[in-house]
Amino acid sequence: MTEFNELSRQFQISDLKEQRADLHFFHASKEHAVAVLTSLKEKYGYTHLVFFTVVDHLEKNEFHLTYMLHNYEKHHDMGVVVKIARENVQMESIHHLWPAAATYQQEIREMYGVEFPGSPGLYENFALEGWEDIPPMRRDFDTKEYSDKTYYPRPGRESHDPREYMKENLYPGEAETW
Amino acid sequence: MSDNMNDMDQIQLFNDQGRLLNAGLPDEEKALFCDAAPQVDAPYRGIWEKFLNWARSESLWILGFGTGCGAIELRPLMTSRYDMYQYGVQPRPTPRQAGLFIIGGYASVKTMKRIVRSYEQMQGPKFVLGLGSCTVNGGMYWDSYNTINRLDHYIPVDVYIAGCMPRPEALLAGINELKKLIKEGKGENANKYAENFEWYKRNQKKIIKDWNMPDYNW
Amino acid sequence: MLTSILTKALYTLISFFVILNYSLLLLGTMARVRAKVQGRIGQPVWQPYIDIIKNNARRSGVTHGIMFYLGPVFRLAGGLGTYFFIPVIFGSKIFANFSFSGDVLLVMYFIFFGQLGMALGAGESGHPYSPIGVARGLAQMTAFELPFSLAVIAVAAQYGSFSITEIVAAQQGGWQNWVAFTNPFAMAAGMLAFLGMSMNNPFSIVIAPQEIPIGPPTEMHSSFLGMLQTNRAIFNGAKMVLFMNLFFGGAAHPNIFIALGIMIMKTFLIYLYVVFVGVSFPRFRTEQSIRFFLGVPTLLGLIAVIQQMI
Amino acid sequence: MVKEKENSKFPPLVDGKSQYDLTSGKYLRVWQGPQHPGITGNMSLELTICGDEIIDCKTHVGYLHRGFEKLMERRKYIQCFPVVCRICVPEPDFNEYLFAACTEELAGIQIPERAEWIRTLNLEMARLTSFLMWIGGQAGSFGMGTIGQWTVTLRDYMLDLFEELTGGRIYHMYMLPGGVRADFPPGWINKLLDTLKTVEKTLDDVELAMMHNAVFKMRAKGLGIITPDMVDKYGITGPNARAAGVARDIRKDSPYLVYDKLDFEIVTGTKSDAYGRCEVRIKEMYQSIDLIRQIVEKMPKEGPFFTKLPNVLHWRIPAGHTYKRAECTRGEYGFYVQSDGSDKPRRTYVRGPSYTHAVALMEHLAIRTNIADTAGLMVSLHTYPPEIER
Repeated sequence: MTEFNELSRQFQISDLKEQRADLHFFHASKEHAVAVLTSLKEKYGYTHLVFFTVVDHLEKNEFHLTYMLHNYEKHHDMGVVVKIARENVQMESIHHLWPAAATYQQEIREMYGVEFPGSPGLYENFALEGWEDIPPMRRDFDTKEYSDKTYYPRPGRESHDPREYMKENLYPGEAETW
Repeated sequence: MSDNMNDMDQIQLFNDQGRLLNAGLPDEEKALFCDAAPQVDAPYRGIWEKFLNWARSESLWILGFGTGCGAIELRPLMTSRYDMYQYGVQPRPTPRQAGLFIIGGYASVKTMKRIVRSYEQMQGPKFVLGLGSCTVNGGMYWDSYNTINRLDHYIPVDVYIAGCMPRPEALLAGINELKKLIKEGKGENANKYAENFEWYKRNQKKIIKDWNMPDYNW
Repeated sequence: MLTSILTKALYTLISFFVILNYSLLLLGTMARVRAKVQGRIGQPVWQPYIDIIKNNARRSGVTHGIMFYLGPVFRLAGGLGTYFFIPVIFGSKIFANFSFSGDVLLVMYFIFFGQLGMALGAGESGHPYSPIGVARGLAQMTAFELPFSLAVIAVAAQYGSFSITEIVAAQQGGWQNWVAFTNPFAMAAGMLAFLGMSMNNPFSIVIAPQEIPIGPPTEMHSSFLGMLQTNRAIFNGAKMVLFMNLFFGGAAHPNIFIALGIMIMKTFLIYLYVVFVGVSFPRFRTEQSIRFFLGVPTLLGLIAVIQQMI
Repeated sequence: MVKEKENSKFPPLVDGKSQYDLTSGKYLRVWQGPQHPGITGNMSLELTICGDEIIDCKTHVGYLHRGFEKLMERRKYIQCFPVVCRICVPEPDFNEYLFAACTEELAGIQIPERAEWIRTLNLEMARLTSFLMWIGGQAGSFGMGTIGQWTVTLRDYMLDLFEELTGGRIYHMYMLPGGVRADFPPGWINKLLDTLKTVEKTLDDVELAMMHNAVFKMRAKGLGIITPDMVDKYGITGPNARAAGVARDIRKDSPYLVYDKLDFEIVTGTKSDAYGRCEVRIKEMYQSIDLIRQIVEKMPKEGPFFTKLPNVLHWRIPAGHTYKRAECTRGEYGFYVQSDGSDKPRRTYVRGPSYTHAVALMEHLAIRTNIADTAGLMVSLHTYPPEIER
């Protein structure tokens, strides 16, 4: 990856991983991430912001911000992963690079509570309205518990652990052979 | 009707004159909205009411509000394959003129607010058809944090059509069932809503946190 | 004196009864014609009746003020006024209505009157889409009124009369005497204006459901809507009878039933033409519609008038 | 958003935000949706209008938010599979394919060749079906209900084929990880070819009645022009970009499934206004019909269509993350799946093309258009709300 090698001379980036011939991921530090994105866009032709999202790693106490860029000349995807701590998360906004990014940032603010100072319309409602709990896409939010206590579940729905259920009811004699 | 009696005391709906408080509205807007609660409109009696019920059942106007993915089966129903017009069913763009509200599947909280608002703006007698399993018990989204599980806790439902997604034939069967109910004089859910107004309102206010509309949308 | 008043009242009632039922059935039939183009079966012919009964059977209604009440009333008054000053069947006492020597002018005024009344009522409903629809409707009406007036002036100049009865009388004696053939430019201008008047595509900009659902009657419901629907039928029938009288020789026969048959056939064809255009075109934008009416139809109307002056 | 500050029609700017004095009587704020027949799906536009002209547009989405991504975090991979297709109603197959493809890539499964052909066939049928729905909407948004009546019925005939093949009319749940669920029923191919003939015939009529219609041309030409330099700025993909002359098609650029074995050209237009986009989409419908015929001709007639999977109820997928994309009717559809080695996906992200089209782009294009054209503009971008908020 020539792009990666050239960029790594200037910026703190690491862990290049080839998923497919046309898809690479690497990690960038929080401070350099926007600069890396800018040079990928301006210098290396990754002009298309495919998506921007967050993966919650609760056990590591980290958010992985994932930017996916696409190069139309080489038909190549580049995923830039930025690890940041889960408390009071703030990240630089990229809406000046892609106007459409403001929508992604608005959604991420609502779903994960990541702040992007300066991003237009950041605090407006995106999908939720009047949400009072912790941001719902965080992994410590239990959607079933919330649903049970809020939405009057109709009695009669049970869920079984499939393995146990099959053992007991469907194939009582054969379970040991699995 | 009593499984959430505990919440009953938390929200106050009426003032001492029996008018609605409209607590969600800002003060300067309170004068703009009506503060009367809905009333029970008693049906006529005998053959006259039967005749009117026949007319109501043969001219069902659907509110043009695709609240969920079930709306996609309304298109085939409207067009030449199934052609609901021949059964006296047709879409109508405003809630004032519509009489039948088809809830097209799951209702997220944000949509629920609009559903309540549209439903209350419809003039009685009005009917609700819950389309899809997700209106019955949450269906595929039973554990989702943003979709309701039981539609009949928020607005009265006349007919449920189960399935995901129900076919247009199922919808037609549901409409026929509804027609039968209306002809038998059982389509009185608008009155049921007025009678159990407080119960419905409290259920609604439990999920709709930013209630910035009048308590009853005339 | 009293008997003559009573007879006249009876005749008026009969005339009203006939036009109401005929127009409602016509609406139902045309919905079926439209459905056939789209490959459907379509609603029953009597569906408009059920709709009106249902709307009047609604148990609750919300009002927004005095004008909101009066809007549909004005509209119905406009529709009835239009109808009651047009002689439906030439030479018949029952269907002569209240035709008098200047009735064309009065009818033209009544066509306008209902819309203005509705504008006031819709304005008070407070729904933002209602005034948008009203503004569109009035703008378009001003535009199609121009070719229509020119056509009427040309016809009036041709026969030297503002009385519909006299205009019809002058057209008797065979199809070659119809205005459609003696003054084709006036007919063309009038029929193009009629497209706009009947609010079908491409001139359905007032109630455009995809744009401003559904314009002025957005807030109208229950018996208000029932009244508007009744008016829609009567007004439609009245306009078609007017155009039949002005351009297609009216309906005249010694036998009243045959004369009614002629009337039904002619108005049916006039409406079919509107529906035919309606199903084949999308909708104009407001300014496109106005531009259309101020273009070719006005020109045709002018030619017709100039032709009469020479 | 405000393009011409000196134009007195636009309100003054204070701190970069335009100030509307709604009491001045000059501006009117109206909501188009969610209860509005002229809106696609369930979303709403907050329009500020001056006269008939829109001077500000704000898109509100989220009425259909079901939290799919959260729900998938608590479902096993095979349990996710009936959920994913519900993300997009008119063409659920792209969701199924992409989720299956991501899972297969992470688990290192190779699917049989015939399954790839069947998947391609299914995707092309879904494309045609979705376009048939769209074209009715496009004509209907300008008030021409007739076209919609014709094409929605055609779509129904296509849905019949789907039903016979997969058992489902709207949601097919056909492409599961490892291949497809069933082989063609006997005689199905002939039915497919017959239906294609009907579709082609009616499409000719539609083209004649719609694209050559003077009033339609007046309405659609010059509405919502997308210039090539906007394409990257707003992340525009699919027919919206191709109509602007930007020849980008994932089927051609980075071929997936068997698209490299099929013979087709990228359809491009010259001017991306509503009319240009219509032209491109209608050409793509014909192209889709052609592709289906090619697939039927070239595909292996016999062979396995499913590969053996481990017990899917406790199927653990090795840790890793990947992104797969496909060209759906509206543009680039993508799935990002991250696995942490457990039996449930840690994160699934769905990238729908409407995400950019309906929000940022719509807000930009709506300015200075007539309020009558909002519905037409919206449909001509071919947006679909559930894939925005999921």
